[in-house]
Amino acid sequence: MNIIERLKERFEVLIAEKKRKDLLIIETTKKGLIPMLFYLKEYEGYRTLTLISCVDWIEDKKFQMSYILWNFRMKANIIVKFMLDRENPDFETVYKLWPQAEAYEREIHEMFGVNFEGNPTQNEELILEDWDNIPPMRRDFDTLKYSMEKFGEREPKSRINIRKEISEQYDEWRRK
Amino acid sequence: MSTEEVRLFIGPQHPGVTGNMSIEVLLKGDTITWAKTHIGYLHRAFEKLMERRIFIKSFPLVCRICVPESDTNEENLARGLEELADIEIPERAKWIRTLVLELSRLQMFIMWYGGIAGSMGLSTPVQWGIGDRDYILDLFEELTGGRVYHIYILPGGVRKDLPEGFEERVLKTMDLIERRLPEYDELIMDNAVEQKRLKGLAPIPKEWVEEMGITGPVARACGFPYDVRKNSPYEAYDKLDFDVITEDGCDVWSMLLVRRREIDLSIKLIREIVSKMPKGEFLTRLPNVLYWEIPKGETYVKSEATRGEFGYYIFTDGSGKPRRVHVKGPSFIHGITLLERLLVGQNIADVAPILVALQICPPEMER
Amino acid sequence: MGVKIFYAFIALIGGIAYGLLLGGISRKITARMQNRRGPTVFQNFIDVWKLFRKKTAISHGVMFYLAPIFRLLGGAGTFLLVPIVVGNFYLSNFSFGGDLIVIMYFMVMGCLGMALGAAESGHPHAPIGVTRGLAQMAGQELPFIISVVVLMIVDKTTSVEGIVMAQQGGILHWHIFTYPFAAIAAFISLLGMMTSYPFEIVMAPQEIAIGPPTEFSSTFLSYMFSGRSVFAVAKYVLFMDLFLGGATNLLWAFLKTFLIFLWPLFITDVFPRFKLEQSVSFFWTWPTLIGLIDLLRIYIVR
Amino acid sequence: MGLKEVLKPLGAWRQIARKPHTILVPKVHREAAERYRGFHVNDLGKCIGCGTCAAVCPNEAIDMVKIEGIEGKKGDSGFRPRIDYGRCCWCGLCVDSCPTTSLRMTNEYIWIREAPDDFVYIPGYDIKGFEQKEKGYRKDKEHSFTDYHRVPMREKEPEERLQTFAEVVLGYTEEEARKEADRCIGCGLCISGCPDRMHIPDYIRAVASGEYERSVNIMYENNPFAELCGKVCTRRCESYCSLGNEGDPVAIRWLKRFATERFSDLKEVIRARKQELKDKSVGIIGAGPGGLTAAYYLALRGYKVTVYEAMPEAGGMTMAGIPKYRFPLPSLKKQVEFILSQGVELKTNYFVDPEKFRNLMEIHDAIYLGVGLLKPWKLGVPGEDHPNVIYAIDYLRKVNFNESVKIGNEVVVIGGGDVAIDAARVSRRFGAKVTIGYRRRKVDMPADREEIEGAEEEGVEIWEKIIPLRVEDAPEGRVKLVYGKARMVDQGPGRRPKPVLIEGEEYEILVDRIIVAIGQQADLTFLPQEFAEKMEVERGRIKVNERQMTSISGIFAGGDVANRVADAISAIADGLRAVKGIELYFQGKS
Amino acid sequence: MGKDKFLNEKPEKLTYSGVFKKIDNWARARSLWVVAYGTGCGAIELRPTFTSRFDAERFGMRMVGTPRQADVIVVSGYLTVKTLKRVIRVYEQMQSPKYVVALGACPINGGMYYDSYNAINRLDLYLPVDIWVTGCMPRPEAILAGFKRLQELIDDGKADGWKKYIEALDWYRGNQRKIIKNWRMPNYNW
Repeated sequence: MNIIERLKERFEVLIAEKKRKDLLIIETTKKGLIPMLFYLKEYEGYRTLTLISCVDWIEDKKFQMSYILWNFRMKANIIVKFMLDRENPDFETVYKLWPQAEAYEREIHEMFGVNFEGNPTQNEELILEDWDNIPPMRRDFDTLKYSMEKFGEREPKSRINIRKEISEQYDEWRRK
Repeated sequence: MSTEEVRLFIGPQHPGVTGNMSIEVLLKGDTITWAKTHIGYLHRAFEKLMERRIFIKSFPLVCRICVPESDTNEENLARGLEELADIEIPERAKWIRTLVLELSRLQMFIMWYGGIAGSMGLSTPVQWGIGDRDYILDLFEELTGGRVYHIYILPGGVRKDLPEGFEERVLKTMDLIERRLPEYDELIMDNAVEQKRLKGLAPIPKEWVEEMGITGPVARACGFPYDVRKNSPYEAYDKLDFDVITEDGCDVWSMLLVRRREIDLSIKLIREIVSKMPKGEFLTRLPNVLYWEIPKGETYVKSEATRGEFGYYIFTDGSGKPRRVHVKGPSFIHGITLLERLLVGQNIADVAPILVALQICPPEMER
Repeated sequence: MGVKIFYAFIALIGGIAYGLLLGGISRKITARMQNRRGPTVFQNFIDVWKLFRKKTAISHGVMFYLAPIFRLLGGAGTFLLVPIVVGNFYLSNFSFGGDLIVIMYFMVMGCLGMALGAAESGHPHAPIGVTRGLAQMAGQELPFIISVVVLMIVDKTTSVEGIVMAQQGGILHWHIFTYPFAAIAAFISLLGMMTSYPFEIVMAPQEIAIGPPTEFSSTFLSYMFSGRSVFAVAKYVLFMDLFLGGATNLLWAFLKTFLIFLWPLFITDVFPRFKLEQSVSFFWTWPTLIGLIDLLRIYIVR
Repeated sequence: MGLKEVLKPLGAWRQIARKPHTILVPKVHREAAERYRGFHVNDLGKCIGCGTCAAVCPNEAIDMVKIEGIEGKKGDSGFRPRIDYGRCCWCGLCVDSCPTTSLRMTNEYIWIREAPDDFVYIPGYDIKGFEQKEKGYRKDKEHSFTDYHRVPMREKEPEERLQTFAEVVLGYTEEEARKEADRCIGCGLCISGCPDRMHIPDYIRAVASGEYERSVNIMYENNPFAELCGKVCTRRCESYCSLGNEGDPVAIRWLKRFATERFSDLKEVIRARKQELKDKSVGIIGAGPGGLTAAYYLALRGYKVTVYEAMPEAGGMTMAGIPKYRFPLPSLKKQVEFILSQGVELKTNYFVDPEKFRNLMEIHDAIYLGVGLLKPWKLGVPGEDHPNVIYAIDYLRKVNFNESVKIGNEVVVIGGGDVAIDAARVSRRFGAKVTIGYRRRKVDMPADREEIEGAEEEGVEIWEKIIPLRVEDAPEGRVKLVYGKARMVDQGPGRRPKPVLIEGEEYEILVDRIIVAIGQQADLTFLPQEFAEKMEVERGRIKVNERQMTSISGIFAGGDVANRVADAISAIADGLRAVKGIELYFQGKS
Repeated sequence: MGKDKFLNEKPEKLTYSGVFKKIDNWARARSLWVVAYGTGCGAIELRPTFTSRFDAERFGMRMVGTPRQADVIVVSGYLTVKTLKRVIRVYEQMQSPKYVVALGACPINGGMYYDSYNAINRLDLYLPVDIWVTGCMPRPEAILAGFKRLQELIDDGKADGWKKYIEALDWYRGNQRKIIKNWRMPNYNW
């Protein structure tokens, strides 16, 4: 019985994909995540948390939370992910399982605005200082506009699409 | 002096920190009772910028993520995109990439080797180390056209072939460095003061390694044979003959030993790569890079940087731009989770050696 | 006496210049050791001039202003009390009987003044540096005092000139050969006094920025710089007088002080620094024990 | 900590005897490596202002600007890159993507200023002193972002071709087409070569990404004969392709052909919005590509359109003049039918004479003349009225309408245009031995290069510098062409050399037919007297303004009858232009 | 802890004149102390510049650990908002005359981070820069050439960015405060 079957037996597994020899991607639900992580850590040997990541699928109004674990003995990674509601991005911390989750969650809180209940330091500034806008890694934050407004540029670039300019130059007679 | 606690900021403008970062400590006498890492001084929002750029434009960006060791980033992103776009790269490209990666590791280790002495005020090896590293940068300049930022590894292979006679010059530089190494050893390894200060300094509890996700030489100094090059071989590493280096001391001295042996290993590997370098094509033709689109997918690729496991978590959504690239620098864990815990109980004088030993590179923590 | 003051002043200027020059030479030698060319040997003069002509726009109170003066005074005082060329009217400075005690007092005074001023500067690194400095001084003074006591006992004098006189009559009469253990203790202690590695724990750039003088700048820094230089020369001269038989003319003085100058340099470029407690415990064990050998010997011989 | 560890570090003092390895910069200038990515230089003459560098620059460091002394022309936008060294990151992507290899990098690296505004730089224009430096990062053409190699078009073997009138070109497969389309860097310079200003980069990009429907829709925005153009267009665009400067241009024509051929029923594909009906009507004389284009777009704009055609089939020259091995009939039918389905009324076999023309002027608010050139130019040599001297235009029409023509076994074609080649290749398909006689050299021939090559593959012989002198009758129903040789006289730069007869030399050739294909002229006899007087005619063509209106208001003209280029795409362009002219004319009138 | 004397009053305009002007400039040019603050990528090329291969100490330059004693601050590349705040503080703690050298493309016009929400685009809005060295990163040779140029300027008495800073302080402050939202610094700190 391989790990996918074992996981399917115990938890709700929406998608299970074997990406590489040493990389497995599992999608589960919000409710099933922490038990699954606990199970993977304690019983399957995925003892190391390598990364917590968040992706903004703004079209679906979802945040994808991914937890990458590493099994030292099997030499394999597993990505456990689930979709989080973008409007109410509340979740729980896994700080109790892995200490480094604290910093990762702090960063995600700052960059995406995901709220991790139980994380002691998530409201402290990690990277940004005196941030005055929506969390910057969200897709609807326009960094170019923000930069131009806040920092300006030496000689405003036309930002015209040169391709368009060229074709329109030749296109002139049609516009007449 | 009084027994009340003094709050002290080490950095960002401080000669002892390894880059632009800051450590806030509480001192009781000379002993640290609490520490907190402050980062964000170098945050340039790479991940956000990559989301706005087509794939090829990300390559000049990513090599700036870790300033002294840019190739790991390029290689990781290139490999990730190749995996997602299903591109097979030529054999020679793999070997050239491996050569570049090893050279890059070697130059970083040499700089580090001088730096660990420099962190305790011994400036002579610093001067030597950075000076000798420059000879490797000369090789890079010849190969890639850039000293520090190479933008050499692109999806599909590498950008240019090895110049004529490059292999000989690599070997010559290796000889030069090998000749110099005993002189470093005299000054660093065989130094009474150095040994007195580093042996037994800041021991890492072994159970932290797996728990916290400590990687690279730090993990190997704790006896964990964790090396991405061996565990999940990439490029041409599976065809090279080497063993994972481990030490069992868990302290800064063991980390020094691991890295010292890594230098020897790198030199050996570079010699091996040069001798086994296959002939042939070095770049497969990509689709038109201006309009290159990659189907939807996600992957996690990693490689062994000098500091530990460097990972790229890449999402594509079928458009010409990545949906999200999350860069996992080893320093993130080392510099925040591990450092904050490790500094407690240490002497203020040992902050600099510990920082250097963990090899914390601020730009990869905040990207 | 007026003439003497005048000549002492000349000697002081000369001492500062010699100190700066030695500093330049040490930078050059260090550079060569590090495979590079290094600055000109006169670089320190340029630095001091530049600093002197810079203005300070910041103050942390009176003690802050006084600290560099203390430092300079400590250096100058020590320098003016050690006879450079014994018996020479112009170059014996203000040495007098029993001056050895005063000299040691002066040597401490400079540091204490510095400590007070630095503590006033308000920078958190400064008091840490000061604490370290004071602890370090306590460490390095012990072996030095032991060896000085040895010399005082055997020569039955508390004047530097007396000690020099006692060493006349050939190279083997120098105390470095007659009382080698005391000399070793004193010379190790010199490393501490010269804040050379591995005992350079006061400034410690990688640890506490630059320690006590963190807030000092411009003119004050130039005073400190000159003070340090002349202090260094004073110590070289003192060690020459105590252990190398003093000098009978200027040429000898230059030669011997230069040799002594090479000693800390020889060590400083190849060792990293100790931690404070390592440094102090080192001073209190090895050099102290070595110094005690000679003291014991004297005691037994008597 | 033993004594050994105390003493060993002191061994480092050995270094003091070693010579320092310091490089004495700036006293010694240290040259950067051969490949160093230093400051840019640009060969302004070679640069075509395609803007690829600006498009690939990750930092918006490159702006395209107009600079003094460089005018835009066909195939050159007149823009040149201006680089902001406050933005540049010296990645060299611009160099690697420059299609002309004009932009490169030197190994110069020192640029120091006191003012922050002094870092904007137009390479090649602002002279900095390092322009001549040879070393530096250059593009390696085979290993760069630009693919200079065209996907070869598969064709039938010459022997096989001669058997039938089936299409010679086999067309791209989907994979080939996408690969070829992906080569396009999208600069848009090709648009400058297209008389119709088609949105070439857009539809090629659509092909590359597999959106063929979108691609065809883009084409139909200004060309309802996309498939026709995909097969027989003179493709001036390809000669301005920026990739063509250093390699093969993108096969724009074949890609168009590929996209349009995928759809058998255009009605389901083209989603053009029809505007509401208006109470104006337009009469179009001549159902050639130009006339039908005008008809199509006028119909889309809600006008009532009637097309009058003298021949039994619509299509004009594309129907009558282009041989079917290049342009099969079903393809034409498909396109014409689609146009007609938009509400265009077509009257075939309707030969307009002065009487009818007056009538048309009555019933229509505007008239568009797309009558083409029907009257062939004559050789102007004695004896050319011989029955065995035929005109290519008539010959091809007869072939296309399946009328019987006899050409015998040996044929000489006089002329060097596409019509001449067509006539020659058609004759080869009838089994004749064909020779083409042209008065200039082969390189001067106005015909399409690929057509000439195709003809030669099929065994057509091409004689250069032939000037016919007279035609003589020969026995057994044959005919003799007497000709002289020409020498080329240089006419100065930028002009074609002129052939001059070498006196005193005469050669002759005995053939069954002489096919004359030296061009056609307009036949305006259908115009009534009062109109013909007012109509300004210039060198055989009707003079029109930029909106295709003739000197008589309300009468528009286009196509071969009005322009000098005389190819399908120009006719289409004229038709499109006339639509706008007509619309404006109506607006002005009402 | 001592009280900072000038904390809340505007610094007076400092003038340096007198008979020693020439010697002063000569000495200043040959004794440039650089504050050891690697603000960006450029720090990686500053190391070779100041160590054995290129050895800037030949020209009397050296790294010092504290801004109080430094003459030059090298802004080595991009500046994030967070770092800019520190750099301004460091700059103001330096004693006049002081100079700013900007390395790389980023301080000139944003460089590759022109669209980043956290990196400034134009350094000249916030600090008076004397010398701009472009490159990404500038090689040690270029950095040395930049310092050499700075020395020439100082020799001629033309490097007076610090004077401009005092004269146009309000303008600079305005720009600085515009992007540093929470101004938790002393107003005047030199």
